Amino acid sequence: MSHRTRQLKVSSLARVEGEGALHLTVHNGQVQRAELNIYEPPRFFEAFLRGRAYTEPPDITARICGICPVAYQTSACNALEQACGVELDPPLAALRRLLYCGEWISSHALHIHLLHAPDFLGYPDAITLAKDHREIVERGLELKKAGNAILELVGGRAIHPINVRVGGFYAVPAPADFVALAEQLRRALDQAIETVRWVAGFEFPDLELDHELLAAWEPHRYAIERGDLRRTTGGVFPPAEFPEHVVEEQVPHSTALHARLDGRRYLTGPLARYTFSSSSLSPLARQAAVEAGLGAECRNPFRSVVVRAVEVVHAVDEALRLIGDYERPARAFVPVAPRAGTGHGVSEAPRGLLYHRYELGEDGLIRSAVIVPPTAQNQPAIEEDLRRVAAANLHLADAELTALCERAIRNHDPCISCSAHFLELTVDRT
Amino acid sequence: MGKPTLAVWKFASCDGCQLTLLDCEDELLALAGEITIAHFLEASSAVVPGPYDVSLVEGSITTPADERRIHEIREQSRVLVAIGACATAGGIQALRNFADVREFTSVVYARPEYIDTLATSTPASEHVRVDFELRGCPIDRGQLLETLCALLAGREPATPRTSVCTECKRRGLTCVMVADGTPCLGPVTQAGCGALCPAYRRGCFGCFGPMAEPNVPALLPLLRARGMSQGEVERVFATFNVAAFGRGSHDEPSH
Amino acid sequence: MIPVPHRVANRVTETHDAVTVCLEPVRDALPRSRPGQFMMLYAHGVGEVAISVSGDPSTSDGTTTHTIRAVGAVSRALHDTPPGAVLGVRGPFGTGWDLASVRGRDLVVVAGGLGLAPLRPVVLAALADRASYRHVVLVAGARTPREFLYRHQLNAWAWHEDIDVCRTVDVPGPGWAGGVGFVTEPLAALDLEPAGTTALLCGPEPMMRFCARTLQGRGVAARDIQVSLERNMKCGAGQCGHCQLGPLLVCRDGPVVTYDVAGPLLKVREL
Amino acid sequence: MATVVLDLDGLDRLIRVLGERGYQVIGPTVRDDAIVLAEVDSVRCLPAGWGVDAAPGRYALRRREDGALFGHSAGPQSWKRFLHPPRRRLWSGDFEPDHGEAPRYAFLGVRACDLAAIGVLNGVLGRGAFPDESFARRRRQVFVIAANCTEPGGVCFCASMGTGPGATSGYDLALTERIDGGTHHFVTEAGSAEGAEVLALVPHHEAPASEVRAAAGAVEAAAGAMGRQMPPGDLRALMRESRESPHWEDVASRCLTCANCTMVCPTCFCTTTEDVTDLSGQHAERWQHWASCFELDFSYLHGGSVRTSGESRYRQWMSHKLGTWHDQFGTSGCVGCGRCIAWCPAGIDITEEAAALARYAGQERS
Ligand SMILES: Cc1cc2nc3c(=O)[nH]c(=O)nc-3n(C[C@H](O)[C@H](O)[C@H](O)COP(=O)(O)OP(=O)(O)OC[C@H]3O[C@@H](n4cnc5c(N)ncnc54)[C@H](O)[C@@H]3O)c2cc1C
Ligand code: SF4
Ligand code: SF4
Ligand code: SF4
Repeated sequence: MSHRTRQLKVSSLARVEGEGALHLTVHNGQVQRAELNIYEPPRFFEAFLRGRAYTEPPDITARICGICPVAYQTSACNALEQACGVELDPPLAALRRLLYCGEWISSHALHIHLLHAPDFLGYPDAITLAKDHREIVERGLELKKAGNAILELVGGRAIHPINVRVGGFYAVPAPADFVALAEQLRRALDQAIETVRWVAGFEFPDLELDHELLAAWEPHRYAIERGDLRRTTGGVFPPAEFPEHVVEEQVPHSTALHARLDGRRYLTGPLARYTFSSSSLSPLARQAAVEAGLGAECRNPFRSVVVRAVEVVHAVDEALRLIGDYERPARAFVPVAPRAGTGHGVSEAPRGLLYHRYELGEDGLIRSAVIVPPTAQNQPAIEEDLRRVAAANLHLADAELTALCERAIRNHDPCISCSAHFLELTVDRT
Repeated sequence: MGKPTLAVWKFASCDGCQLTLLDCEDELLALAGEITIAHFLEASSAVVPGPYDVSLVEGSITTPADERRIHEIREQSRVLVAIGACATAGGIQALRNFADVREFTSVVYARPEYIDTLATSTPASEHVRVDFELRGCPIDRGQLLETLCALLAGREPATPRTSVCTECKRRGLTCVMVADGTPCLGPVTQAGCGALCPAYRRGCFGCFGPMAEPNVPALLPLLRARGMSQGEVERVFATFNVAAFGRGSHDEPSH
Repeated sequence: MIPVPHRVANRVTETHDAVTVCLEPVRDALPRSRPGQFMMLYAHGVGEVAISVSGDPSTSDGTTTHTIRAVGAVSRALHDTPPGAVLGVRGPFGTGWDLASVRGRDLVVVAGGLGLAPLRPVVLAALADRASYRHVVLVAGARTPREFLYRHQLNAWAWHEDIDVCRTVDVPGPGWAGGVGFVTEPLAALDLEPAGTTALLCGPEPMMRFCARTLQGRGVAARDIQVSLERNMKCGAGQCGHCQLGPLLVCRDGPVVTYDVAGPLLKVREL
Repeated sequence: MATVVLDLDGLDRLIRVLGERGYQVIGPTVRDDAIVLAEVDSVRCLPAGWGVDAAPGRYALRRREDGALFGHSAGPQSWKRFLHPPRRRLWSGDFEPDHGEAPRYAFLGVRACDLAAIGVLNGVLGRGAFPDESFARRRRQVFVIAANCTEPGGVCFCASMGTGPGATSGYDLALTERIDGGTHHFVTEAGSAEGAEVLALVPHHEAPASEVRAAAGAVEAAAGAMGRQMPPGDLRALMRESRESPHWEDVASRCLTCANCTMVCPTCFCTTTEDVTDLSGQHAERWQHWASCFELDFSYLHGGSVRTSGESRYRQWMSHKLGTWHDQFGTSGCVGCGRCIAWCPAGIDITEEAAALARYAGQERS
């Protein structure tokens, strides 16, 4: 038999946030390398945060990612408030959670309808999908708009909100401002439930992953804007212990650092959250999950689209609850005086755990900053998924294998700008 | 004649400006009806080869490969619109222009030798001819739609180069500088956001970059009189549009 | 004030970037304009700009004629509008040339480039009522011979004994028989009776200032010099404020004003 | 009708009567640390007990010792925003004018300076060969309740502009607020037939001569208590003579060219237009919004702007207000409300700049 060498280059994996490439080497029917090659040019946020004031990270780190700026703002605030020894007034904390719900709804609706669903239905994008199923895409866009409406009202704008500050907000809405929004969210709740039903009907390739899971967790509610850290192999630890467990390392094929949990690959994101907190979902969300055939936990990454849809139901429901309970806080922010020290902050970005650490000087200037975004944490796990998906499907033709690999990546809604850009897939078969 | 084609390109950025296009929830499908979205990787895996009628360029040029790519994009584009502070001013990552990149790299990456990056972060206009610039970090959705509609109609997009204060006052907001003593960059910042920050009783921090002929030196004493330290004054100008505001904030030695 | 729809009835190419269009009302006609007045022309979805009336003032069929040079988005769109298509028109606005005061006197018309557009109606009016004037002189300048508006008409006038035509260009081409240089040169050489002369000027501001200075140097009184001014205009109706030049609202008090008024204002930098 | 007295209930009733007659009543209310104009439906909306400390570049609410409703000077907004809105559609589609139902406003608490400003605005937009229909209609339908000033603010100078502190004409009703020995009431006069008609529907009693005298006296005293004044002399001539004054450069070094002064000015009328189309390009509209001579593009001609320097833009503003307005519209463009002084972030004071110009001009003459 003659040796056949096939070089497959699929430039550009679309419908992910950012740019990177995938390198797959298959030798004698064995997957040798499966690398998610992230080459997004580095933007050096941690470097230039040094010397900035403790008040600045919410605005500055938001610019790391246009899709999950609230996650950055919130993790930054959590870390800085901890460093300065400040607790939010409960109504302000509730408002922060509401804002974050907006980001979950918007980001998840975007990923489900515009980025991920076309994979399951065989379309290149949502616009082509809309030619056949306009009402579905419109529903997705409306859902996304409802999330943005929360971001715009509470945060000022959907991308890089301007109303977030360490200690709270610059201005807080009046209860009357929420009337139209609540109306919109009630419609969104129905749309979110329909979305769960819709995605539950997709066909899911078999894949059970065995990654360790890590997510923020709170005892009695679905952790979103804060929490301790919970892992599969037992135990809960506070954000301040994150550096003891998670170590980042550099790999040659990526401008993103790879994180390992006690030396092992692990996964953060919807599957991890759901696995730990499914019992804390709102009744409506739980019911939707059951109807969609989800158990107490979910370990098939292709089904993450269902988990996201369930999380949208929860976020809309939660937003409505928070609005229902809303009373205008007595003050828009808790005054925060700087002090020397270190603070750690986590929150659950739509695509996974986002950790910030700041070391402040007495003058309130930042001495050092560390940011560990979800995609950097997930990169080893994504590569493992790729390896397994490729190994199990080597019989497929190049085009199909490529498409499947791309889907395996999109399962994790990677946010490459957070860590790094655009995927170019190269399969070397020797 | 076929439908005009639109391409969206990304350089060093947060993706927020191109996301603004997807945030046009009410217009997205109508837009797709009027133009062919020929290249928009964030949204579609279908790619139509160039040339393109309109290219939206997001992000700043930070690597030798970027430098080559922006020229290729220019050659393929009839109209090139730079969108956002990164593409129009180098963005926040242009802070490196005033620092030592090797040192920056070593702070973020343990093994800097893997990283291939230019010493500077520069706007598209430093490399190629740019037909329009949309300011903002991020850009404003209304301005993006106006620009697309204007380009389709052959009109000059209405993106005024005047101060944020004009929008602030048209909205009927009360000036935060005068009434609250809050430092505000509105008087030197280009309009376009709709005076967002003053609407939340926050001083403008200049994310739309300098307006036409700003009188920055005249603002500095006013900021200090409202409680900003010299360091704060310098930092507020040295953020999202650091390269555009330049070092104009240094009217006196800081020590 | 709402634009009134007009159809492009006729479109004549004047130069590489200028056309003359004749617009006929789709329904209602606008009031008749006087030489020197202007209209606001609107191109669908693109915008609206001030354009002088350049047609024959004796036409009474409700049409209005304009000469447009494509310099920006709106003027380009107007320039490119094909016959049959509809434009919006508001007007007429502003003061016209004061021809009544020229009766029995010498009339000197000086046009630079596109400045000939608002002056053509004056020449046509003077020729139609030739007996009312003594000498009638037209001095027209352009960058190159090919950039003269109304070339055939200029040629015809040049042969006409009722009017002296003097053409000058900055850059002559092969076979150019006219003058070379600034319009002030023929103006300086003109056989003038200063006290009995009225001059009408239109062209770039520096040109008008130099011409006025030349004429004044020769004894023509400032109030016997009329100029047509140009300022940014949004409404044409004296309400947008853009066209101010000191005390003048150019759209209302101008565009045609006498030089005793305009001269001192044009001297002030950035007024 | 003779001068009458309304008490707080009477004023409340007045607001309701106007509402019943189809007016949208606009009056002062407190929002965002300032007294702004908004719809009011009862006296409870009015800023009882709020006063204002205003100085160049500074404005702060202050608690008063009494419960006065009109004891504050001009706020950041003027009535201009209702008669000549900041943004308005001129027409759409096939040149369909955007008439709609013009709102019928009742303005409550219009100061004499602002009343004068409405008159000045009317001189620009309401008269002339091509009146602005939208403005003219709004203006015609407005019901004006003037509030005479008894307590000018720190940046007021209406007395030196001859526009206040008392309203003399152009109103339907005029109030003078009086708080005297535990009573809080309004000495009220009708200035039009409709004013009298409305007044008749509101509980009131005839004003004793002493009250009328006291009210007039308070207004008169206010004239002597202005925060500042324009320099005496012919301002129009001063502006003409000062076109080349070296002083403009000095102002320009402080002026941000931010345009706040023009936006808050109750008479600055300038606008610019915007043409818009939808994505299909089929539907077109034309909008108008406030513009300012401080904007670089304001004087744009093909190839560049006429007024690029800060000097020339500040000069245009001030010369127009105090000088060329007379040439164009037969009055001064400045009514002395002081808004441009308070709301200039740089605290540039038109009265001081006028005084400085006068000093320069004086030096030149001598
Ligand atoms: C009274 C008057 C008569 C005119 N007559 C003619 C004529 O007969 N033929 C002709 O071709 N042109 C004439 N112009 C000039 C014409 O109005 C401008 O060339 C045109 O406004 C340029 O607009 P634009 O959008 O094509 O160009 P841009 O340069 O893109 O202009 C943008 C905007 O600036 C303003 N603007 C720019 N240049 C001028 C200008 N020169 N005058 C006024 N506003 C300007 C307009 O508001 C325009 O919308 C006249 C101008 C005035 C004031
Ligand atoms: S708040 Fe800021 S933007 Fe608004 S008027 Fe004041 S200085 Fe200008
Ligand atoms: S001062 Fe300026 S903005 Fe105000 S009316 Fe005059 S020109 Fe217009
Ligand atoms: S005078 Fe003051 S308010 Fe007016 S433009 Fe200058 S700085 Fe702005």
